[in-house]
Amino acid sequence: MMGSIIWLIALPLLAAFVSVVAQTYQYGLLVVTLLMNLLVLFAAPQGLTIIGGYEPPFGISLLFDQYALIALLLIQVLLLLIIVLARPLAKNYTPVILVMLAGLNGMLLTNDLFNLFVMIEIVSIAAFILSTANGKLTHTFHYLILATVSGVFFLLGTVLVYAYTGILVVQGLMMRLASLPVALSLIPMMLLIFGMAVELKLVPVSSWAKNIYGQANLLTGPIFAAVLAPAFGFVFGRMMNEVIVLHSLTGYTLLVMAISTFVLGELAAYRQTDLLKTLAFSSIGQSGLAVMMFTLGAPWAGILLLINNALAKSILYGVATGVTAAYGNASMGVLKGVFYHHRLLGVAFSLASLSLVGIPLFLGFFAKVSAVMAIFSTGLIWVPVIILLTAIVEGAYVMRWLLQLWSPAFEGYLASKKELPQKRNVFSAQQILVVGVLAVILFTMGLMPQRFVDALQKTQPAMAQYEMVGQGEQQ
Amino acid sequence: MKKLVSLFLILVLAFFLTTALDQGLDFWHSPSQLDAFRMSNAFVQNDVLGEGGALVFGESKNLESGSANIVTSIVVDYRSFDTLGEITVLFLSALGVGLLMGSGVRTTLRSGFILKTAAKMVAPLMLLTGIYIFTHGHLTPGGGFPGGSMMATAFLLHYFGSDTVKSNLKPLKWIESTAGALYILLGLAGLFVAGSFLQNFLPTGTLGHLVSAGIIPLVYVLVGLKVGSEVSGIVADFSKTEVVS
Amino acid sequence: MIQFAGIALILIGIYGLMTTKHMIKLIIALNVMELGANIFIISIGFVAHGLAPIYTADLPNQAFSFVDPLPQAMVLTAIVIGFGVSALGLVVAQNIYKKHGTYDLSEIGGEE
Amino acid sequence: MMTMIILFMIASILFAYVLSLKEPKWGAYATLIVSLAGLVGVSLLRGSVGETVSFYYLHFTVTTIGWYFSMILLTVYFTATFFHPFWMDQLIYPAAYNALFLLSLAGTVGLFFAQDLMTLFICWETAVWSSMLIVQQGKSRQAAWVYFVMSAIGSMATLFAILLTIFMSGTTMITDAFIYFMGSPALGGLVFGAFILSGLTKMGIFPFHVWLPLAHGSAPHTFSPVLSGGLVKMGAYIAYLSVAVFPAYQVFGDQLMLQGVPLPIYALMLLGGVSIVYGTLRAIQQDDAKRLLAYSSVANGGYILIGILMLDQMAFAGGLMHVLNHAVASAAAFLAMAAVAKRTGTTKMSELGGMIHRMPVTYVVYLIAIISMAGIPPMGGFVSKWLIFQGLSHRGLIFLATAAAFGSIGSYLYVFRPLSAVFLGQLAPKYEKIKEADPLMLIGMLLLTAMSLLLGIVPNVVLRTIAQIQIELGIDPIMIKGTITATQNGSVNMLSVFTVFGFGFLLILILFLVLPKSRRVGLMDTYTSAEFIHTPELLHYGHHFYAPFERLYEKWPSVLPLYQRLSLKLKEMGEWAETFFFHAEPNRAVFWMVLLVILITVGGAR
Amino acid sequence: MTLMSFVYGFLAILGAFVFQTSLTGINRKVTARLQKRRGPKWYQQFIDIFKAFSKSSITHGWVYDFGAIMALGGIAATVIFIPVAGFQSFPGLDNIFVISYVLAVGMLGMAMSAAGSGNPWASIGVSRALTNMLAYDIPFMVIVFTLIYQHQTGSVSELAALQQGAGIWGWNAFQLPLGGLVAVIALFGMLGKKPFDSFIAPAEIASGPMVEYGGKQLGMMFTLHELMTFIEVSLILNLFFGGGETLWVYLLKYAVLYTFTNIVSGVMPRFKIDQAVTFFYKVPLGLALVQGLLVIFGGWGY
Repeated sequence: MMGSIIWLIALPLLAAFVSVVAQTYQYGLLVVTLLMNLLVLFAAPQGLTIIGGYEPPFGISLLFDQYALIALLLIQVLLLLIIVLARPLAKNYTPVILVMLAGLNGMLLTNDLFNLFVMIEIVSIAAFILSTANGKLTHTFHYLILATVSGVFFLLGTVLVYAYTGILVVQGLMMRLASLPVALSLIPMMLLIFGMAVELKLVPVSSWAKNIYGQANLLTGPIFAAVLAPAFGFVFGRMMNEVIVLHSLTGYTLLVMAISTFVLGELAAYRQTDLLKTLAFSSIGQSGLAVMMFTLGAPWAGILLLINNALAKSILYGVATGVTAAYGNASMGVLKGVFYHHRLLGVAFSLASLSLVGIPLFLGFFAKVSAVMAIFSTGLIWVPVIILLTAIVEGAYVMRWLLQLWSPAFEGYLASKKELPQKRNVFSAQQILVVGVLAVILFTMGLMPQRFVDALQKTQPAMAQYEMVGQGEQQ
Repeated sequence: MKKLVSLFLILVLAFFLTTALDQGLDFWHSPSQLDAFRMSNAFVQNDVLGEGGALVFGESKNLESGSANIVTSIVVDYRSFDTLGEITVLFLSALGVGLLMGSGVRTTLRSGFILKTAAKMVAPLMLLTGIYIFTHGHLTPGGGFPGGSMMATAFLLHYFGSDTVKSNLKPLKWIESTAGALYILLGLAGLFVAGSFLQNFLPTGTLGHLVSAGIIPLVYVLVGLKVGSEVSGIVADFSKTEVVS
Repeated sequence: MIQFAGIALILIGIYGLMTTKHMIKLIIALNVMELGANIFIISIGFVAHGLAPIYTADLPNQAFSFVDPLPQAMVLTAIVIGFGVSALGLVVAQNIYKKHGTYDLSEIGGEE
Repeated sequence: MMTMIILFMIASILFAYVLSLKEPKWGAYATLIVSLAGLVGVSLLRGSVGETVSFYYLHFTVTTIGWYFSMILLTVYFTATFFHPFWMDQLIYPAAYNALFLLSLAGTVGLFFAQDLMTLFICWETAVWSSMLIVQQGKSRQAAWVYFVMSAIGSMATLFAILLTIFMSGTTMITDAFIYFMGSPALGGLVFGAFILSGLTKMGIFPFHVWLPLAHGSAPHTFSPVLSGGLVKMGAYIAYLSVAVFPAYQVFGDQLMLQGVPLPIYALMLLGGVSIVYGTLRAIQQDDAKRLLAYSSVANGGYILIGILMLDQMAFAGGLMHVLNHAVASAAAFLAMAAVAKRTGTTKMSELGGMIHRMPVTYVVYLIAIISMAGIPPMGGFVSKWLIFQGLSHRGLIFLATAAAFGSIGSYLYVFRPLSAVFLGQLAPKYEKIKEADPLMLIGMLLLTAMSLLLGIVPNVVLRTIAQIQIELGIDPIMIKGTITATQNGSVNMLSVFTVFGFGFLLILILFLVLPKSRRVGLMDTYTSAEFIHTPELLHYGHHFYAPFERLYEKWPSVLPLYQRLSLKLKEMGEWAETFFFHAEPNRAVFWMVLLVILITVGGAR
Repeated sequence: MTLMSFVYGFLAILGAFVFQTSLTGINRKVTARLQKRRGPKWYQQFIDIFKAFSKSSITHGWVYDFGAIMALGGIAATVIFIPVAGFQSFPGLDNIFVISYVLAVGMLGMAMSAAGSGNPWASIGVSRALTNMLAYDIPFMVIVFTLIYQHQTGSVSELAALQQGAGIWGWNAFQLPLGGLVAVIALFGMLGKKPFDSFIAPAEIASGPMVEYGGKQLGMMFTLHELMTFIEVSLILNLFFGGGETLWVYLLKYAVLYTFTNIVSGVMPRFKIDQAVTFFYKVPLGLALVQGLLVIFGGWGY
């Protein structure tokens, strides 16, 4: 009973309802909830949890497998660290974060398509509210409109799936859908894909991310980039694996969308002169890469990419927004050489950058390698070429920033301490500790990829049915 | 130009969408029976657990769900978890509105005589209707959401009609919070008593009786209260105005 | 035929989303679209000569056909979610109006 | 032994970092001791060829070629560390410098001992990014960036090749994996081209050379020798792998053969030839001594590439030996420039002059280094160039031979520039007071000088190892008899050459001493053809030394603008994407979505 | 390598010096006759050199002297490597590349010494000399490569011996006429004869490597010049004109070849240094490449 996975949703919700009236203890409730969630995560047995006493496909159930475990663990840990990092800001939004947590957990656990829609909406609305913390309401509005439109698409898709198959349970839905004629399953699949495209930041509809991510603060930046983005990625992975049947048309459209997201996102990031905007476009690009992996039937690589990106972005956004807040501006000129004053932050930032770019000895490298290897097995040799070429661009801008942030010197001269910017207070010791913990996690994961990959390997049974582009048609 | 292009696109989409959907939808052609493969059949028959049979209003007892209104069965029992999500959405948007409007002060809207008088007369009636709707949600059309909305309307009428209520919305928060928490606790009770979250652990009684369908009426009462308080809160927040300083 | 109404409303909503820049109108378009979606969902459960899925005293035995109750339940949820989003959208729009004095996105200039 | 060396390196990196935090100078001495220990440790590995060791997911094995390359690298690293203690106060992150220095050392040595392809790549990239972070502590961030980007181009291509190889062959072992491509020349061509690209970028072969002058020219003075003498040689190792371990000659066996060289390999050799010519011409133009030496590295990279790609008895041996010779000579030259820069604060040739009167030992170091670099006997550089020439003329690769000849003669021009402009000529009054380089620095430099000389007189010491490598590869080894080095079409006895040279020198020395003693006059007291000179020190001739020759090609386009244009194009594309797809306007995004929906619906309806 | 080798080597240097210096003296007369002058005595060149040796001198620091010694020492050593009519003091050291690179030691020494004098005009001269070298050496090297490819040996004496026995048509100059032409043109450049003498520029220009020399250093430079001429002419002689079966044939051919260059240069104008480069890269390099391609791909000369 106490070890039921349902606590992951019930507890945050309960805490959220309570926190509205118990405002003094809000923040404590949030932290305690997250810690309890971690406990639950380790105590809960894997398997199907029934809600309401009705077996699937009739009732709603929660599917807690290795895949969900990885996703949930990542999210609980990152969220915990982020709210500690951004404590003053998080205090104002505690109930929202709690509800969002419940939504995220529900989204990753649920085994019912319509319930998934509800959970996605919860998370989206929480995200709207959180994004108002940036203080740019037009961007929130933009995000809101797009996300709602895609939500309607998702809803329609869900309903059509129900109309054709008569069930809504996620696990094994693909089997039923694949047996439908193409003319029937095409439109619901398209609607489901577009229903997720906005949150996944795929290219034609990723315009919201530029400003929401690009003007983030210490709270929203890490939450959006390191919690929401991987969560939606994981959900998409689940969908690709269990629900969505790709026809050659939808498959290639999705693939092209993912590739262009990756390429255009990184190209746009390449030209930015604002640190947060750069990171925003980088997030867009990385999301495209992960989607590409899931589309091509390489969930493993997708998971690794998501984890790497989440960990790296939590550090990058944490440091970048902190530094931006302290120095007043995220432009290259202002932030030049700031890491001279903030060595630990700089080291964490550098580690995260190197991992993001996929440089060896860090997690990102193994993610990238498994991505490319997985694509080879689909026979699409040109896709790795695109990935690696874009990785050059990615490396280029990340390194440019890294060099600028570390070195206070002017071009053509040796650095001297006279040119350093005035030192400002960025983080308290506690916050620096959090960043350090994140960096240590990232670094350790890169050090022992084998151990880590073994753990991931257990996700394999659940992710057994690799679906390739166009396979839906053959059936 | 933009409008023309958009119109053109919409027309193209309309044409192809209807043809595409037309190809395969059975329901498009007015079926006389619910498709056999749909899981709703089991809901209608209360047959999910395999113990259903012919349901007779006022006679069938101890059904798995026990609500005469099948939609209510689904909303509050079979798919109660969705409803929990749903009220969470509402809760969230109330929170959001509250946060965004947090800087405003209470409205100084002056209520007229007609409003004041009418509110005094109509509001209690509406409140009563609302309560009726959600308590009978498992028997008749309606339920927590319409009932709650009606209660909210009644409250708002009262709110606009009276000057004393405007200054204190704290009880709304309490109702909202308590109702939500109780819903979850009810679900957890199901977990502890019957083994799964939100399980209908009370005896379901006879189909069609007021005291039947186990926790369904309880949940609907909670939902009604919560929705009522939240919707009231949202509208009340909307009427706040900016502090002019 | 009701599903055509649903599709038409969805398309009208999308048309609105594609053309207008007025925030309130955008939200209205969104609502129209949602409404269309809801109607479409209801239509999925359509059964010719079907009845509302409620057991009543008038229907003592099973000689009847109910329409599909599940889409109706889903619509109930969808409506509430739509309400929540609209409320939030409106309050955001109102706040923007307070700040910029206009509801027109093109006058505010989204790029910053 | 191997495990101990790895563990020792890891521990020492941390140790050096912590120590440097306390006191940068101690950390600098620590790098000296650590690299010496590494040198000794690796030299002991000579006997244990074939020994393998796994460390986590990294797998290493001792090979002769790996040992040879690591010894070269460690020598360069070791000698460069002699300079470290004097540069700590110029760096703003001395601790990071010391740690990264050792990390890049570990990376390069690991590269040479890598047993599987993943280890190879991991070590490669580690060396690249750690050295990149060192370069940025020099004068230019732009340079470090360009270095990284160019390296990334190469390493991404190599990563592609490595992963494709692993995927196709199912093994990661370097020695086994490439055999797969014996049967498939098309795929083999792709892998070969992609794999060698990192080697090309690293060696600074023609279109990829742009990073080299920038990075070498503006890296910290203590690190330029390592970059030029050490890290560039990693590229040579990749070239070696892609022609000797990758069965390139067999895979391309049915391609068009040019004088026994398959077309793809010949094309690469031509690139090598182009870089020789290009590097030479550009080196002649430079005013900054370090940039000049960097361009000379480009040219010498061309020699090494051509030599290694020949994979025969002579040129291959020459290429491998040139790796060592150029490493030693280039490191010595850069170190000498570093010593000058330490005293004067500049490496611009037009601002220096007459240093020989203040820093004679440094001058000698530089002199020996350039003699070796230009391939003049009796220094090491001659032997390797001679072997390459012999190989080229044996095969009759006339265009490459032309390029090689041009680079060889051209090198006289550019190596003489710094010699003349920095060390000879008028001594500016502001440098009147400077002193000779510190003794510790001199030790490091003189070690390299001694090596250059030794390599020239008894090259067979090294050629014996190279012959061993050739035997392992199954090609005719270079013939060694006593002090005679013999090839199919010629032989040379360097000891005799040196003796004869010494004899001639002795003879003339005696003549000189016998003749009446000369009177010492000042440098400013020169023949001026009846002009009255007010400020003789301004008459130091160091600017545009080869003006008439430079004028012939000063209008030639440079390669860097092409890359800049590419970068701009990418930015433009980014801007384009931003306007179309990332424009903050809900209408537009909805429009795109509708368009895609139509696309799919229409496609589905069809 | 015996003691006798060194004695022979010393004698070779001495012989080369005496022979070439006499020849230079004679050619001064030849040139004078071309210009309708009488010219100095044939031994005037000896007188000049010994006079310089005996005069008092100045020095501009140790590198000035060291460079001069290195230059003359290097050149002297190179003379030892040159096979004369099949005779070598140190057999097996006559690889063409060894000779041409040992020659560079002397060049470098001279350049170093000149630049070390501190006189900017000397440096200008050095820069011209090196540029000139870059110009003439490339075509020459291309031809040398061709020869080595054709005969598969890099030994000068072997290359010379291979041409003997077939009469005058066995010479490489006639076997590979384009190559021979290139070699002769390159010889003009090597010797610093007109039209490629702008780096020495005797008499007219006040800049040149030698501008700062006087006394014994000048004497050494003169000696160096004679020895270098001997090496260069011998090289061309051995590679393209069959060397010599006997010493006397060798010396005769040598005298003819040297006098020929002198006569031709006597009626030539002078290239500016950049013109010289352009010329060498246009005409002789092109010819050399054509010759090389004909040999390698066309099978010419087999």
